[in-house]
Amino acid sequence: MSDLTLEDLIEEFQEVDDKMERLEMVFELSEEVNFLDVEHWNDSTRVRGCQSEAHVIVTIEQEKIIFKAGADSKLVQGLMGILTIALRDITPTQALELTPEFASDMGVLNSLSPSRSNGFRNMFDKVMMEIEQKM
Amino acid sequence: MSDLTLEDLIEEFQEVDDKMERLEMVFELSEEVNFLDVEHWNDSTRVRGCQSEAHVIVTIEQEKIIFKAGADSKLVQGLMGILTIALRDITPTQALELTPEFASDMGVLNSLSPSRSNGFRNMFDKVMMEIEQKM
Amino acid sequence: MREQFPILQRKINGHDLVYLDNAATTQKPQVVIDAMNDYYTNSNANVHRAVHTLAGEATDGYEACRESLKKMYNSDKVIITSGTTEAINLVAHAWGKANLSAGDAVVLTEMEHHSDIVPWQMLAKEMNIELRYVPVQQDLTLDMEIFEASLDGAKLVCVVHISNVLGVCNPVDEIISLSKSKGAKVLLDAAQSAPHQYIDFKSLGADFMAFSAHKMCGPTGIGALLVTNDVFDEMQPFMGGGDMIETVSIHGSTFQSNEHKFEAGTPKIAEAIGWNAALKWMQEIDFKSEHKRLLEIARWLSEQLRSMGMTVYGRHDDNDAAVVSFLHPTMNSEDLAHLLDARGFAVRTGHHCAQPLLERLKISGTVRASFYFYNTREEAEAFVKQLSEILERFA
Amino acid sequence: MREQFPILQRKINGHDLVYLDNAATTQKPQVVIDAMNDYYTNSNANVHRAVHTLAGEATDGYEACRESLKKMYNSDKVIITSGTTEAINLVAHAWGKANLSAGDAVVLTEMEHHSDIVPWQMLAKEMNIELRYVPVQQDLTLDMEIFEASLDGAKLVCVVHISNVLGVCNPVDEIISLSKSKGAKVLLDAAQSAPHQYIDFKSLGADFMAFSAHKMCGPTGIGALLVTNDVFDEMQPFMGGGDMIETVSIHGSTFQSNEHKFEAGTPKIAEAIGWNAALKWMQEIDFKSEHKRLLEIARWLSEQLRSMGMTVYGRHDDNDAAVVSFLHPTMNSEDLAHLLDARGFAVRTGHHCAQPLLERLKISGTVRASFYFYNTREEAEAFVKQLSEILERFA
Ligand SMILES: Cc1ncc(COP(=O)(O)O)c(C=O)c1O
Ligand SMILES: Cc1ncc(COP(=O)(O)O)c(C=O)c1O
Repeated sequence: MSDLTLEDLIEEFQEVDDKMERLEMVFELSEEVNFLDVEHWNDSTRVRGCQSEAHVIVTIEQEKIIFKAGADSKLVQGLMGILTIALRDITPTQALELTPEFASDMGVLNSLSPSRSNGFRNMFDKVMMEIEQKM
Repeated sequence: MSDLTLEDLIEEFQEVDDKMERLEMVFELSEEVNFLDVEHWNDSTRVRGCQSEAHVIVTIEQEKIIFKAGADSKLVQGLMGILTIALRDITPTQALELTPEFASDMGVLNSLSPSRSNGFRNMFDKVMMEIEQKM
Repeated sequence: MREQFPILQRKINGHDLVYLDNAATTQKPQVVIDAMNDYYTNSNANVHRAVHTLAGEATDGYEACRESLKKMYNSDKVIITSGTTEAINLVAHAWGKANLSAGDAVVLTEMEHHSDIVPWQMLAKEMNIELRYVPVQQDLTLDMEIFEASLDGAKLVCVVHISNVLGVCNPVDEIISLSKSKGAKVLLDAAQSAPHQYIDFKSLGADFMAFSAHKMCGPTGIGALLVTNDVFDEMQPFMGGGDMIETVSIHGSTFQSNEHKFEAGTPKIAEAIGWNAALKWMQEIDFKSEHKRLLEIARWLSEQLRSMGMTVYGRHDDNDAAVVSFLHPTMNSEDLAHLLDARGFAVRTGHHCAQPLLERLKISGTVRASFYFYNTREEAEAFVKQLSEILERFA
Repeated sequence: MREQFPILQRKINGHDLVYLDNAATTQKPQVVIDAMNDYYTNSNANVHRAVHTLAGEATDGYEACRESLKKMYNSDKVIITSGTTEAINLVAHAWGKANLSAGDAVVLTEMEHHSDIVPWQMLAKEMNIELRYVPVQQDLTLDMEIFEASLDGAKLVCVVHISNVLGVCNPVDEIISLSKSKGAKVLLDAAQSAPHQYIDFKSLGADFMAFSAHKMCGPTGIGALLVTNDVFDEMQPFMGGGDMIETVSIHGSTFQSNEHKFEAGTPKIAEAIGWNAALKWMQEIDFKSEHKRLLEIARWLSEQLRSMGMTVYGRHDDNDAAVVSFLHPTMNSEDLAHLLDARGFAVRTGHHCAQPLLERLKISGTVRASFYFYNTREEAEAFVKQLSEILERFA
């Protein structure tokens, strides 16, 4: 786990023009994820409307968001890594102020197919809903 | 009733470029028709697939074709006039050698809408069929 | 405006085209033609569930049309169909079959287009449903007393917003509120109104609204059905195939939950992109002032025609469309249309797919001149002049 | 050839487009784009029953497409639909409802596209019909023994000519003659075969054949159903509306007797004109030698992929199509497709609308590269090279 911040990420992404390199960065960000083991994947963890299997669990402990996620696609897991970084070191209240636009701003969503970027939005929405419920 | 022949007609038509004038010629040819009174119009005289009401009766007397026809459109009646001229002074056997192409050659069909020129073909087919039956 | 429509440069039999057949279909501005061109030249691919760039662009382009329609008409759901006709058949199959039962009544009007009659006749036969036709009165309006009476026990009311034969705009606010008060759903045939006015579907209160792109500067082969969320949930799948499913196995299938559920197979991609360009183009139009301008032309033309001895079937009230249906006392309509065409004037003749209305009017057809944004007063004047010449020469 | 397809000049992420998603949809040659352009620029009008010049041109253009299809495929009747999917749904509704009854069996195969499964599942549910699925064997062919056994009491056999996932060409001659001998009608899903071979519908002996224009260089939004005269007469109307009727009154309607009976509403005019241009264009193609060329590419590619450790789902027999479905042992297919897209390669991933087949193969999807006339051996080589680079860097 790195100590990358969202700002670092946005800056890094914006510096890269080549799509393949951007995808490579997303691949690498899959390392940031607090991995949710396959045995914990079930209907309630599933992100709907995602083409691949994508699963998330959110819990809140002492004002900190614990985000675990897993997917059968490394790219999707990279997106989970980006969300992991976005949620790192902020409070649930601060988290609820996030919008998925930061990922568009990074230019990461337009490196992906519409269904993948929709998938990201669905994951984002699910995570936010769970944060709200568990606050 | 004029003594126009089909050849005269074809020649006359080919000399005229203006569509309105051609239509006028067709209008005038409605005079050539041996008119079938409306009271004789019925299902068996009806030309199918014609947008307007068009009716024909064919009889054969002493190797001569008696063609009577009527329509609620003067243009259609003009087409009937053309057919009247085409059938004038020929034997039933000679008639059966006709194809509706003479009307295309005259350039009269392409002055008409596809449904009207289809109508002409349907009328032609019906008349030929009746000649064949009554020979 | 006219220079944006390349077809208006066309010569017909050596004469300028005067296109007055807009109720049948409208012409397309260059931007619409270009949008489809651009799609086929640069972005053509199949949509949905695909990863590559072209497929992404095609998907975005297709879905952007839906988004535009949603915004423009303020609709929860927008199902893309091949046109008004398919949209109405979709209601009959997807909603009608699941929500009507033997003995239920569906209310139609005598003013309907065949596309809003035949699907109901077929459903009525299959399901043993009663059809009630609201008569058209001498003044060319619906008999609202009979309409109200016919609502008793009715489950669905199908009504044309603007008649394609008469241009008459029906009192849809009243029709919808009366229907709702009796618990009947309302399907609005907006094929002739959507091209001429902004319609706020949600405020209007109808449950379904159908219209076609080709009558509003868009391409052929595409149209839409607007549906409220509530009624959408009552609809069962109509056609089966790719794109409308969630999962398929040999034991059965599950379906998409959004509009895709009703869009089986490869959709109308280029068409959606063309239509979206048309919708954008239309947003530059001042509908209100255009409506006024065209209606004035229609009124002037009707007056001229009457003074020439024609019978005009229309009233041209403030909300009516610029459609002028007429008959000459003796001259055959199609003969007249042929002669007009010889001088470049495009009008339509025949029953205009509204035989029950014509039967009520005791005629078998009319000559119809219908106007759109690119038509001018000068064209109407030329039309009258040509008509007089023809009548002098031929009538 | 390639210069006739303007999209092949397109750069994707700075790289040349290598379009290998042809089984999903093909690209369009300039002549097809131009034909539609020309229509909208010069001849746009609504078809049928109209007198003016534009309407005549539009009608001729629309009907010319039907005539071309009739000639090219030697078919009695050609119904224009919005695509393969609508064509199959049309058979289910127009023929199935009128000619099947509870307890009758319809035979499908596990190789079918969802468009040839879901309509039958829906009909089966509504009419209480039995569906029998012919299994696909390990060697990717249909189990013909089970097929033959399943014909007992079957009224209809629905079979895909060429699988869109495997490229496998089914033994349709045998399937049709066996079916006929048991009195079952046959519907052929030719979505993947019509683009690649001349099919003589009458000699083949099937009763219905469905395919889409967009998979054979034509526009989106249009397809066809071929029908024999005999079976045509057994079909009842499906969608109701304008153009498909003979007369309409409030007491009932009568229908057209030709194909128009099944083409309700304003038809796909520009699309038909575009498709007709595509059909003409295709007549210049030497299908046989092109088939051989593409199949050789597919065989070469399969071999390369296998040697790279991929599993290839396909056998590429002499009649099979140049479709290469494969899976990497560990790398996610969509990740792979994203990476390929970064270098301009367009392939499709996912279930390809054939989940029952994939279930049989015990996989949830494949990466699919599918080839068409404008694809070259060089593109296949570049594809293999790029794939190796990606695997080295990412796998
Ligand atoms: C074998 C097969 N059948 C049917 C279809 C459906 O065609 P369409 O989506 O054009 O209706 C396809 C195309 O995806 C196909 O490949
Ligand atoms: C009032 C009305 N309803 C329905 C239709 C049918 O529209 P389409 O032919 O585009 O399906 C039309 C067009 O002719 C119409 O004018």
